[in-house]
Amino acid sequence: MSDDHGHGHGDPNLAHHWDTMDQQVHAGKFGMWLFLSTEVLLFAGLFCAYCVYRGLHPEVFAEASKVLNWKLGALNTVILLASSFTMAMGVRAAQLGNKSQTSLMLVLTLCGAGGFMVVKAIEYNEKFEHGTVWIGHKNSITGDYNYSPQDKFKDVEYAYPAEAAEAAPDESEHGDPKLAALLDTTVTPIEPKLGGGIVQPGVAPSGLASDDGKRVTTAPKLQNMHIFFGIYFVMTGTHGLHVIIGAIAIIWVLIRNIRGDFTPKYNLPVDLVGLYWHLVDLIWIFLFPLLYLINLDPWN
Amino acid sequence: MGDHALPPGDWKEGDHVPHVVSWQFLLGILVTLLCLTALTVIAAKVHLGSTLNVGVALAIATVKATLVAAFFMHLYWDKPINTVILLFSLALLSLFLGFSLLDGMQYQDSVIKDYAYRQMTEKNYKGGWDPAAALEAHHHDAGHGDDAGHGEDATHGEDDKVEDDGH
Amino acid sequence: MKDNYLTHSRGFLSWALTLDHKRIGLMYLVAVLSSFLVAGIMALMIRAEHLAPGADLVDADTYNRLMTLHGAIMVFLFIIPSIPGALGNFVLPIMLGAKDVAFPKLNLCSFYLWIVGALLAVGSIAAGGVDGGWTFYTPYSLQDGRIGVIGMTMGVFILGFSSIFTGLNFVVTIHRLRPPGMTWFRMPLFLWGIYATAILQILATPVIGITMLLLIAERVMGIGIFDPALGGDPVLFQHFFWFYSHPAVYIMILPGLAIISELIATFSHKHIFGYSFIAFSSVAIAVFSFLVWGHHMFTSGMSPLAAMIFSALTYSVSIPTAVKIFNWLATMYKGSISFQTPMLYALAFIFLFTIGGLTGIFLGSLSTDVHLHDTYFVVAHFHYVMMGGTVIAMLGGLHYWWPKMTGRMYSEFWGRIGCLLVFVGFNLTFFSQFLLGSLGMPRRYHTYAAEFQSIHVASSIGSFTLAAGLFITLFYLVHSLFRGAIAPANPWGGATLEWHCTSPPPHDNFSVAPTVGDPYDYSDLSYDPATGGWVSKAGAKA
Amino acid sequence: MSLWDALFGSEGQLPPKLSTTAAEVDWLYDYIYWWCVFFFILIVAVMAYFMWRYRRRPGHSAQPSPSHHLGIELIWSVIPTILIIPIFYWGFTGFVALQQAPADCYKIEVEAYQWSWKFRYPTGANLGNKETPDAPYFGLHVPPGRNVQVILSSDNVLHSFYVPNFRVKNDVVPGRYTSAWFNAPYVDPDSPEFENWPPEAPTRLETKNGIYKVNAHRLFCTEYCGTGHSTMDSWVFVHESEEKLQQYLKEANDLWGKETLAEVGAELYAKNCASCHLKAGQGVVAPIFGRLSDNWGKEITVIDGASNQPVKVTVGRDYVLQSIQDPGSQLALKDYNDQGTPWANNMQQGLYPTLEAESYKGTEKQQFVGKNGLDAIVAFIESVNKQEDK
Repeated sequence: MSDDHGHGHGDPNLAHHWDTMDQQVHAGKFGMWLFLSTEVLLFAGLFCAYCVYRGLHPEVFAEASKVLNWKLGALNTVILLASSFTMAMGVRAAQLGNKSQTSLMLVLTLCGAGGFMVVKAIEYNEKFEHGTVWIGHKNSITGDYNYSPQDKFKDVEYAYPAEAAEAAPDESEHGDPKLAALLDTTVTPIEPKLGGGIVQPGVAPSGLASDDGKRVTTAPKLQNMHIFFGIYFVMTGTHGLHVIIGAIAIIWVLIRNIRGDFTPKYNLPVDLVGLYWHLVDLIWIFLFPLLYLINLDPWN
Repeated sequence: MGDHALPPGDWKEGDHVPHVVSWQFLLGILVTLLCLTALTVIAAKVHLGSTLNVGVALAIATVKATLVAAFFMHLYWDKPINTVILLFSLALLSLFLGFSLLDGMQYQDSVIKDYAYRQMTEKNYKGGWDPAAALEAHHHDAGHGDDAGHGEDATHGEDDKVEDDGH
Repeated sequence: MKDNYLTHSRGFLSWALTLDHKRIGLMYLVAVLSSFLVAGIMALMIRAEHLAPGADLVDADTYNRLMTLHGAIMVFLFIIPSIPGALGNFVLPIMLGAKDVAFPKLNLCSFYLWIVGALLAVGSIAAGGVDGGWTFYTPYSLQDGRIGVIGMTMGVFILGFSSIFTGLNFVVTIHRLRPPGMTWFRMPLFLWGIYATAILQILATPVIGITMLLLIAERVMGIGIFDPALGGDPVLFQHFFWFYSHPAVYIMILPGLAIISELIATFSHKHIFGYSFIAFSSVAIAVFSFLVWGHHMFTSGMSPLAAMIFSALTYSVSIPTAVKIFNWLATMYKGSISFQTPMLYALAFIFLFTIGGLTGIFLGSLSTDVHLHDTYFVVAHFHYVMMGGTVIAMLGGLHYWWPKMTGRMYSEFWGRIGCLLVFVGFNLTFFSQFLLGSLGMPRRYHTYAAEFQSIHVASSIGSFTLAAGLFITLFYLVHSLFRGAIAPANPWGGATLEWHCTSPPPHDNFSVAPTVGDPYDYSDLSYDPATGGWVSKAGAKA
Repeated sequence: MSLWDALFGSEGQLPPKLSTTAAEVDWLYDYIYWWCVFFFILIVAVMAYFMWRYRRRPGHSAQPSPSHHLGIELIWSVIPTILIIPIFYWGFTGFVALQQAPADCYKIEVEAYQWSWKFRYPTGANLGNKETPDAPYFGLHVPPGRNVQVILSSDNVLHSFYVPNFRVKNDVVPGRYTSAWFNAPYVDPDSPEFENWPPEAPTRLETKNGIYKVNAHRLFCTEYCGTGHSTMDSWVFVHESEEKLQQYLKEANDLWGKETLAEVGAELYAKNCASCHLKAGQGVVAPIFGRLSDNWGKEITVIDGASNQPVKVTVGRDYVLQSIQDPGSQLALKDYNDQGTPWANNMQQGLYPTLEAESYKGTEKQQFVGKNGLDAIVAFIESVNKQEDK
């Protein structure tokens, strides 16, 4: 059924069980899309966890997301979008048989991947320094938490009011304005929402306000703040892992391209790696607003 | 929408003829995506209420994702089956999300609010002081020692302090 | 012997690095049957322990590990890859008229991922064992001292990708490698079943992957998503787990249903009844299976609203399943039924699977499920479906395609004896467990109350009978490899394409492009006593 | 019970039905059972007939028959669908009946541990699941013919509360309260229900002060919880009368001369709390607790420490326990407005968190009082007003 298509089997890139290159390419793309759908469903679990906990603790997400630096997030979005563009250009160049342009575009895409990971590393480092990380698991030997409430959460003091008084003086030393704002003991304006039969709407309850109408308290007492960071690290971590896998795949097609494997008739691997890379971008497009843009400060 | 000129080479029946998109078009998509990124930041800066903010952010993200999928990923020119696969996986995602969310929100009134807090902060919460045992020490009444099923004498040393505090 | 796929090339590497779907299928077969043997021995130890109420043979921790490993190995290492990985890999491209699956390298990769996953999962025994059941419910699986859980969940994650790659390969193969003439509605029903299974493998399995990753993250890092002590929600874990693991039940049973459709038609020598209803019922089961996962959680603290929705949706699965059984019976009507071993397994399947399916109604109904959930009733129910369904179908399929795979005929006499022992032993083992469960015996119990002993003993005796039947099967199959009669190309009178090529098939499957016709048209075939096989009348005349 | 009985539905297949809801469950079980028997016999009989009638034999070959028939296909798709609908409906209504406890329940708190149960009664009695030399009082004791609700909570992992004779089961989820309810009669041990009763089930409990006639029902844990999972069982004792139950609990609840948990709580309060927390009045340095007693069981508005929003809470055990252990989590608005007291003055100057140094959590007091002591104090706060009413 096949060998009469002589031109098909003349091509070393055409596997023996395919009749034509067209068939092989479409099958490859079809398979890749099926694989991408598994990736979508892999992230579905993470999005589900995100939605459930945001639904349960909206205030935690609103407060905790302020610790994230949206500017770095936006920078990473721009980097990934640009690298997606260079990847699309790379695929175009491969289709046209322009080997050197393909290499250039793939290298540019790799730079995007590297840049993304560098920015991500800066962000992670910041979180670790301030202890704004997941809660940590109880150590089975000592009974302590790996990231114990006393040590790692002292800067933010969401879940543990008892330590608030001790933690509060430290925050200025860390110099993170977001943290300072979160811990601020003087400037948070009262939200005129206190209702019920006891306090008139729009009027600050006498005990909650000092004379200048500012909230006087130590810290917002948010339990479960660590869940946001747990989800943040798992989501961005899994995504970061995909960036690394994508970068490795790009290196692989880059080597093959330099070796001269690709022609206008056969450039399927570039196309498939491109699809994978665009999916990485696609997921970040959703992660960025969901994690970084929950509760930005309004225009001043 | 893209140039449709055949790439160089002699093309025969059965070869895969790729769809080549012009670089101007791809650049245009990139610029649109960057504009939408700026827009989503601006939208987040305007407080519309959390539900509406999330809605706007997700709507913009969906538009961006559609642009990437349709043009960078060539779905627009591909066989429709690939789009079907993507949509099918998205449908399952929403099914999974919808049911889990529906159920998770339903039973929240039965959650013990300080359970995690207690577990994380109070190592001595369990097997702690027992009223019966302490009262036993307090009254020095040895005649009722048979209800020690839940007694733990680990805190007996503290009982003197109870008295000290009291007096 | 003529050149065939077994003799095409020689040497260890020609097997270890083969891209031939038939060889990969055979390697899969050996691998999954080995894990069946391991997990089966564990099951026998469990049954031996239950001969008496107290702790006699093993202590509680050992029992719990045996019970967990039995479940996990059977589910993840044996049943899920069994029919698609072993029989599907071997048969699917030939049935379709293709030379191979779409991505042969991915196929081999899938097999080696299975090996890695299996090593990790079984290696968890060395790391202190795993208990808690194959469901890994939090927060128990997060408690101190269960390092084995990490290895096991990592293994499950990798096995998931093995399963995804197999499914992906099959979907692309069926879409893109159908030869001219092989339209969708000329595909044998086995392919429809495998196709529906493959879709489930692709779309459901990633969720178990992320669930296992989150479980590992929770266990190692403590991220607070599933652990209530850190503010997480253990019921959410159950949603995650069952979103995959309910479709996984259909990943296990759909290929079994698919094999039975082939067996019933071939051995009745009559066109399958209601082809399109059987084909679409496979797809319908696949779609509905995504909507019903909550019925594993009726008593787990899920909200009554969700329980109601899931109970209603659960019944939707029963309809296409019933349709299949009725169609098989209608196929037998006015047929000419021969009772060779594969057909005996197919008939046993109808008997057992009917029981398994009907008892599911008790569990899908909310108020009766409250009493029966997490008792031996559930154990009996899913063994009737998984073992009485999938494993019996797999044995049927194995006997059916054994001549094609090995080129040898097994002993028909011992085949029937084995089938009978398996059937009797199985019913004794698991029907008594229905009674145990409805009387209130909870599952996963190391010791039990004395009043349950007589039924437990009956169940254990049944399991030893079942094991005897399976060992007999193992012995005569292995024996046939060396002493079996040479198999004809078409020993049963099947009309699908795999019977058009020689036994065993040549390396390239088809030297001449096969003519694709109706896969259930037996009118052209007649029995040829000279070769012991069936030949085409048209071909004989020519 | 014989195997023969087991062929005829729930009578032989299910344990005795000894709660008010069990009969409905059994009825549905039988309904499903007989439909299943019908379809099973139908399928197997048709299969067996075809096997014999159309067996391959000389002179017989497959006869032509249609390979599909839309009408038949639709019929056997639609008929099972119709049969399924009432099963779903009755299952659902029965489930709702099992889930929704009536209003007037006798409430018992059941806590699950690895691997034991603890039963806490309204009288303050606190019993384990097994009889030991140290704990002669054990088990879940319930009054006959009265709605009983068990409030389930878990210490650390999942468990499940299962009483086969009542057809009741619910998982015990850590971090949440779940519940189950039942209404069990006291049955004379000579009646036929006792024919197959397990021999080790006691029919009478002998204590040093009396003999109690009971029905003993097995209680199991049905959610895997570790090494001791299969030994995590107990008995549900249905007493012959509510008076005898109270007598038994009073015996079990013998708190070294105290009658009730509230009295124990009063003692603890006097020793640990009274120097700062008064019931009412001016001049106090810490919140008064009289309002809690006044408003017990009612809804009040508090400021949620997490969101700084007013929320409604019900004054009860949970709220008081939480407020003692985490004073900042829910702040009663009225406390702010107690003009003139040193406490309120501090509050208005934003100094209240500093008082945490003086508060309960993490202090020595926590070491003495512990969880059970807290319960006693809560019982005391609850009881203050009731005593005065009398």
